[in-house]
Amino acid sequence: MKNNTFYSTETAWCPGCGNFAILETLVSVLNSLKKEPREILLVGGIGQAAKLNQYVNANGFSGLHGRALPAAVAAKIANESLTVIVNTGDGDSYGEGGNHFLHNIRRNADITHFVHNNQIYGLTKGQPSPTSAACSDLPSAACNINSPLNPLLLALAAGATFVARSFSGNEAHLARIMKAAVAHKGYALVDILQPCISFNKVNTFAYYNERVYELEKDYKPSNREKAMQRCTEWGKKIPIGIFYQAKAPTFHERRPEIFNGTPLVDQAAKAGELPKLLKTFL
Amino acid sequence: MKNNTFYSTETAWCPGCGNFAILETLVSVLNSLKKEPREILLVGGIGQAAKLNQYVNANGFSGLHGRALPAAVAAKIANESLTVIVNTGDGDSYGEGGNHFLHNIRRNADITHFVHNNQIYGLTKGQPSPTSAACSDLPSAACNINSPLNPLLLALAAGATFVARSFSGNEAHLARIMKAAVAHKGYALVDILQPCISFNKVNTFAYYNERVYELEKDYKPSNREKAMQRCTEWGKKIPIGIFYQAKAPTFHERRPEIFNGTPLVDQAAKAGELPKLLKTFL
Amino acid sequence: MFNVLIGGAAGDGIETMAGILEKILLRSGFYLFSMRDFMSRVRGGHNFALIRFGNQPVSAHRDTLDGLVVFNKESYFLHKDCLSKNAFVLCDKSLDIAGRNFIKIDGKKLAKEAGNPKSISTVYIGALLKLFGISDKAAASVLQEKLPPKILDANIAAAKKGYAAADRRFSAKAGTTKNTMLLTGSDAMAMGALAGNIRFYSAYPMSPSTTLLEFFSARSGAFRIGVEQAEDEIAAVNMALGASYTGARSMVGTSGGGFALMVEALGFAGIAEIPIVIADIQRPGPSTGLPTRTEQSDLSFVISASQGEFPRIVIAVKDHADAFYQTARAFYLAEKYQVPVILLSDQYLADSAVTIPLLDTKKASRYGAPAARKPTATAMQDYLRYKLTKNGISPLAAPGKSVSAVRADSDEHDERGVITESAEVRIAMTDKRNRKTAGIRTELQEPDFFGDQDAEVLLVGFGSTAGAIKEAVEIRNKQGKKKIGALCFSDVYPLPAEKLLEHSSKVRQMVNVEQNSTGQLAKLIRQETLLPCTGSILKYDGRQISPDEILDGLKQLKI
Amino acid sequence: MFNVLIGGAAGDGIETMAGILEKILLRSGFYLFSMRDFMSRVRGGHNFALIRFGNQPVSAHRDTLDGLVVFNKESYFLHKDCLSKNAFVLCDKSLDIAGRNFIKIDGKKLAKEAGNPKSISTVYIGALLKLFGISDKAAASVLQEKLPPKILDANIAAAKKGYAAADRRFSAKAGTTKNTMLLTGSDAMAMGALAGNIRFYSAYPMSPSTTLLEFFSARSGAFRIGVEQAEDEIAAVNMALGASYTGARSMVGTSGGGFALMVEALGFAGIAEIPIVIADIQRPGPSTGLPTRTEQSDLSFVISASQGEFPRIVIAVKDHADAFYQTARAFYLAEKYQVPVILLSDQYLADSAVTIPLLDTKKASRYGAPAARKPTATAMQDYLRYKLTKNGISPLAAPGKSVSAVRADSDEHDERGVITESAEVRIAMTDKRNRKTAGIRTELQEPDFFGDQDAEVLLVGFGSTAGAIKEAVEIRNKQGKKKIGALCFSDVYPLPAEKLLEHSSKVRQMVNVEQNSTGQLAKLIRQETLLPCTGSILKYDGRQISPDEILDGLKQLKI
Ligand SMILES: Cc1ncc(C[n+]2csc(CCOP(=O)(O)OP(=O)(O)O)c2C)c(N)n1
Ligand SMILES: Cc1ncc(C[n+]2csc(CCOP(=O)(O)OP(=O)(O)O)c2C)c(N)n1
Ligand code: SF4
Ligand code: SF4
Ligand SMILES: [Mg+2]
Ligand SMILES: [Mg+2]
Repeated sequence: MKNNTFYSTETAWCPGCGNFAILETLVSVLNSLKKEPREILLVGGIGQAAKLNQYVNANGFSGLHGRALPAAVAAKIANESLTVIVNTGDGDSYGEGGNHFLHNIRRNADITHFVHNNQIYGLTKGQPSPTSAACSDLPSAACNINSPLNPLLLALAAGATFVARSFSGNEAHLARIMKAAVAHKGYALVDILQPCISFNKVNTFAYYNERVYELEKDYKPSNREKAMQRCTEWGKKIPIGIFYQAKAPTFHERRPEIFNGTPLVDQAAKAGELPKLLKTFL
Repeated sequence: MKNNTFYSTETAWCPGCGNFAILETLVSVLNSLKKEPREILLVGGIGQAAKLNQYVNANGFSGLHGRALPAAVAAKIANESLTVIVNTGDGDSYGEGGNHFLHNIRRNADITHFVHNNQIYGLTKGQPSPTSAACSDLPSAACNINSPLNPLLLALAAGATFVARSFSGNEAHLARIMKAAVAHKGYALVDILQPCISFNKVNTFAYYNERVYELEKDYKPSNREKAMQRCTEWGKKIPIGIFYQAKAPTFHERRPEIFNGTPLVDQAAKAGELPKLLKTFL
Repeated sequence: MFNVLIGGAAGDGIETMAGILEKILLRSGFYLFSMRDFMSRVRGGHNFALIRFGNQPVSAHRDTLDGLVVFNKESYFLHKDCLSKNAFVLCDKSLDIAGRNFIKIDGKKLAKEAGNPKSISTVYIGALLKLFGISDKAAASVLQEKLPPKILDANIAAAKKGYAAADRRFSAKAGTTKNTMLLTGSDAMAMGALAGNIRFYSAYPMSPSTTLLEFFSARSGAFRIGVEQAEDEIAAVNMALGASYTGARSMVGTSGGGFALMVEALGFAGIAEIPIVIADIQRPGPSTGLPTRTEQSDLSFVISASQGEFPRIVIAVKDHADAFYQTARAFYLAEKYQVPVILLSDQYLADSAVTIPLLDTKKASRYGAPAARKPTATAMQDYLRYKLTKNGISPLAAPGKSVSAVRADSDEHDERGVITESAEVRIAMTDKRNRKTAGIRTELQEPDFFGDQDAEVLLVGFGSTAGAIKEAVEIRNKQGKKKIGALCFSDVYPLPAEKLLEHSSKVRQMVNVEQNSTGQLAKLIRQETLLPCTGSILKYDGRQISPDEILDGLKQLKI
Repeated sequence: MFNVLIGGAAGDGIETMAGILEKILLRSGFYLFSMRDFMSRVRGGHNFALIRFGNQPVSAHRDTLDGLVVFNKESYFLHKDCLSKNAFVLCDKSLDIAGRNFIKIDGKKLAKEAGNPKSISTVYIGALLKLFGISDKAAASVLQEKLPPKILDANIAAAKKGYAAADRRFSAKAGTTKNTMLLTGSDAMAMGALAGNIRFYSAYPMSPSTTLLEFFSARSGAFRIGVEQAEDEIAAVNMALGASYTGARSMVGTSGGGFALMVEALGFAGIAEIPIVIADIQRPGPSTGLPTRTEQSDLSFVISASQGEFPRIVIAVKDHADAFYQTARAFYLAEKYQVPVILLSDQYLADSAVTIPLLDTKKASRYGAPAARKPTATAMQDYLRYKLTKNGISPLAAPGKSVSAVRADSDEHDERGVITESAEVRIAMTDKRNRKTAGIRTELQEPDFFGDQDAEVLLVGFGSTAGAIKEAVEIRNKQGKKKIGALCFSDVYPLPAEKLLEHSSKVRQMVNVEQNSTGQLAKLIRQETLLPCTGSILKYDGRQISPDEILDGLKQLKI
């Protein structure tokens, strides 16, 4: 067991779960980064997807259900030398954590967000999530009586600078997208279609395999309107790939008076700064 | 003081505040509905805008900061004979309440949501709200260092069935839009530009007056893509009007097994239903 | 009494198997108590069901096993130390474990022969019945109730094959159960809510409370309940408050972490005086803790949750029947006093199943009278929603039903419900709200007393440990040592103190028995009565305390 | 000592006027204490500032007024009953109120003559100085500090005109203030955080805590602090935990309603053992309550908030100097014991300004040593984040800084931080966490004792009432009645009980003085020590108790 490889350990997932491919692909992507485990921080909320960071040799923060993003963004704020990656579920990201999803897009901190979107609450045994298919479309035990959310469209509307979709059943594609997302400067969202074999009897491997196709080679991810159109395609055909990518100042770049390259955690107020301040109250 | 008019009482707003026009217009719209005060329920969170329901003779529910929508939707669920209207602020609706904003759009309950969008936290004296102008665009004491949200675009992306913008400085327009919103079957969002004369020194009456124009007479609010394009226009020109309207089953219509016209609150389980159920455990 | 444990991995179908076996036992005239021990995963790991049955009513699990059914080796090694001398171990032929009392069956083969390879656990059910000397005649009808028609015949055959494959080891005597129900604590609570005339339930999924959401969802049409899975717990509770404001009796269910998110709204219910019932099905904290296990460590939290001060009621349901009646009563108390009522249960109680006499809907029906929210005035200027009354209870009208407009406000307000900053009104409103506590005190149910009236030692406990405490007291008092007694609280806040003062004055020592690490009930008793517990029996490993462990605890305290 | 009140509507500029006047008094050698009473609105309504000053250090407001400045009639009628015999009332000529001691000035005219019609309040400042017999020589430099250059000259002229327009009524004697600061409780707390080496602050705006957010925002560059306005309080606290996990000393500030939303994360900090400082600046609840006023009713709430059990520290800061040192110490304690530390303050303390000796950064600096999070092992397999140690404190490494990977987990976990469901590990981890309390107890600061060592009556209080209690005790003990003493707690949970046990055993009666309606400190004392308070002086109208009211309370208790 070398401490510079991101080996993964035994998991508590169901055999056959789509999460395994995400874990393996992530480990391979991490290995390709040429960083040490201690330079990587994996953050999760609570759920089956969120367990991922427990299975990888890297720093791991398993916080509260729905609250992965604020913790991840703040860890990045405090120590910008860490590569911060969030792995968590659709319920965690878009349900309980919906408000943080919106507002952390606005922050554009340089982190990566992999949502294992199994369109269901897995760990709590099969309730509909915000992305579960509408009952009017695909009635099932855990369909969505309310209209489902399209997380990519939402991210685009909120101003995200990197918006992609991939599929756990296509590891090569997933690896490519993951690498691009980690490389992106700013907040990067990858919604990963991930079959839950135990509870989601609708959106199965077969369901996705039949529908998923890659965005055309000449698709240009620089047009937000186009991206909004394409990411709403969901039916007989489901496109995967990078829908949108744009350059925009990151959280850190927007605050040059605080961030000067040295992580905050390694800084301190200048000696004498506090006594000077106190004197202004005399 | 007749109890079938929606008279308004003394307020605690600053003289000159944009909220006054909203209050007056709302009272006139309520009067036009030919309903009694007891048939109307006004719901708010906490903030200057949220105080509105205290100034109108109608049922009033002043709940928690950010939590007006869940309470309003549930009141409608429990008693569908009430006309439920939410008046609250941009911070309340899109900041603290962001998650409820997303998910109540999905429910499409038949309520109306008037956001008094002064692009600032008024009651807490001038912090930036999610809609405050970006510091990179318009530096000011309370600008947004993060990128601002476009609430209309967000609502469209989340699947809202009525999305409009109006301006407190144009009462005729406001009244028209308000009426249409209340008449809409399902969740209706009206984002109302409302100058805060005390804390928002950027988005003033003059600022809006210069920029605001009505959507073209021949604009058709039935195209969501078009609506998404038009609602992002924000700069020298700011369009107001109904960007999008669509028919979709409401919360109640989606659950015909429960909602049969009689308000839930007036119903009870059939006599003998519980003993029958208990017997299944023998 | 017999005690049998069925252990295996998540996904082995233990839940289904235990459910079928329990119902067969019920139909065969047995009393039973059955608990669940599940890990936080969907497949793998180690889960078990523990079923105790016999010819006497039973209300707790015991540790010593008469039989052990294992689906894998791990389960055997985890439980073998609990086997009594005559106990058997039932498992598949293929498992390479062995011993004196092993009974090995070729489950796979028999299931296949029966026509469905997946019916292995039904083979075991048959074998178990035979081993305990119980007729298998109830099996077919129970299987019919529980299984889809497609696989029914094969499973009936599988049970028969299992029955034939084993030999009788024990002769279990059935009881005289008639009109006896078999239900879980969660079922009991949900049906209590139905008896309490629930009209609205909202929740966000969270173990071990999710069964409530599922129960209400499945029955929303028949029982006229608005049921909604909310986007988060904050939405759930604010929805319930919105619905309750209109006059619909409303409830939310969650566990500690979700309750934490409801704390702000709890105070809103307090100041706006909106009735609400909140069920906190406890699990071990802090935070995510042990999400599928049991604990009683939210007591201190829920009695003082939320900023500021307002009356509230906390009821820690003691057992399945209590869960039913108390839940119905919670709706009544919430409505009568216009306060939040918090029901404390826990994973042990919620997920365990027990046989109890048919619940009495007549008895519960006095709690279920529809909300008496009448228009109290004909014009707005006369209606005082927050009228200053002697008992602190103000007239509660429903919007739309009242000629008057009805206000609810999270800010301090005057009698009309209009925001105020007046010092006088503030004091008057605080006093008014606080006055409700006096009325609530008159409704309090004193704790149950078990044991010897001349006890030297008094055990105190609350909620789901009642069954184990009762049984421990009975066993102890037969042993001819120091006599003990016990008070088991269900109403716990405000704390009913009469019996406590009475009994504590007669005993030499008070000992708290709690499923937590700091003795939260003892703290509350000190705070309210200045009476100290000088010994503690505390368990906090996520597993429920048994009568045996209480007896052990007494020994360690040299009692 | 003199006591002057300036009252008017929101928008009348009372805050600015009081700020300038206070600074002039400071520079003229006076000690002062100044409080704010603001309504929850931006314009209109009724606000006031109450300034007490003289030649002795002062730490509480008093009720009786020597001077009253009013901007409108309402303000006069609201406060006239507090006027002492010789008090004056200063107002504009145009107000149609009159009386013996009225001093009317044509503020509008004078301001206009001075060159700025908006400088009316500066005219009053000049007049006030004259009325109290204070030289106006400090005025110009203070105005220069506080006002933009554009309007400076006009305001200096306005002060002069006001000075000339009034006659001397009193002869206030200045003190010997040297190196004396004038600052609010909020300033003091924020600077304590700076002394504690804060690196990260996140918050959502909420009165009366917003001043902290504004303070840190304005100084984030100079002091190297990551400051973020979060989308809600849940985000705020989870951000702070994420930052703290990396080694950055982190704090959040809020009031009760926001604290309620942080409760779930509090437990996460507890089980993951992530240091954090949470400031709850209390205001009257329940719920929105009286949002701009003061109360101490979150004590019971914060000591038991969140499901499950874990050690925490609660410090109720007593006064401005205490706010500084305790906040610095809070960071030290949070880091040393890896626990959440909750600072309780309130609107009264946060918004009131006082003169105190220059704060001692050397003294505070021992709390500010940078986090000693060192790599404790060179390879991952050797690093045990949650090592079971005697004192419960495990080695805390920072991710990225340690060669080892560092885990934080809201689930129960083993020594490495890996999720577990083992009963043994669960017990060991709970015990380990609970053991930290013993160490925390060794660090506790006993409450201050004021008054007579042979007192018959012992007052107990916590937090911001210390100043009023101290002054009440002094006054009473001069009156030759029953002697009284007082213990004022700052460290309040765990409760330091030594002095309490010592003093309570000597007195006949214990009386709790609290700014709430149920006596939360008395409850805590009962729970922890079994000592009862047999009398209570409670105030809960959103206004802070004064020494006078405490004396009244004693009279009512026949003490
Ligand atoms: C505050 C809170 N509410 C509820 C839960 C229970 N809970 C745990 S995981 C989960 C949802 C999991 O769904 P998702 O995020 O989609 O993850 P998955 O298991 O499907 O990968 C819920 C509701 C919790 N842990 N905390
Ligand atoms: C939980 C909670 N957090 C914070 C606050 C304080 N607060 C009251 S109103 C408000 C923001 C108001 O902004 P907005 O909703 O835009 O309303 P406006 O006053 O601008 O009309 C805040 C932060 C609160 N009352 N409750
Ligand atoms: S329940 Fe579903 S998501 Fe969870 S591990 Fe099993 S297959 Fe995967
Ligand atoms: S602060 Fe702004 S929003 Fe509030 S009342 Fe005044 S002008 Fe209106
Ligand atoms: Mg999921
Ligand atoms: Mg606003």
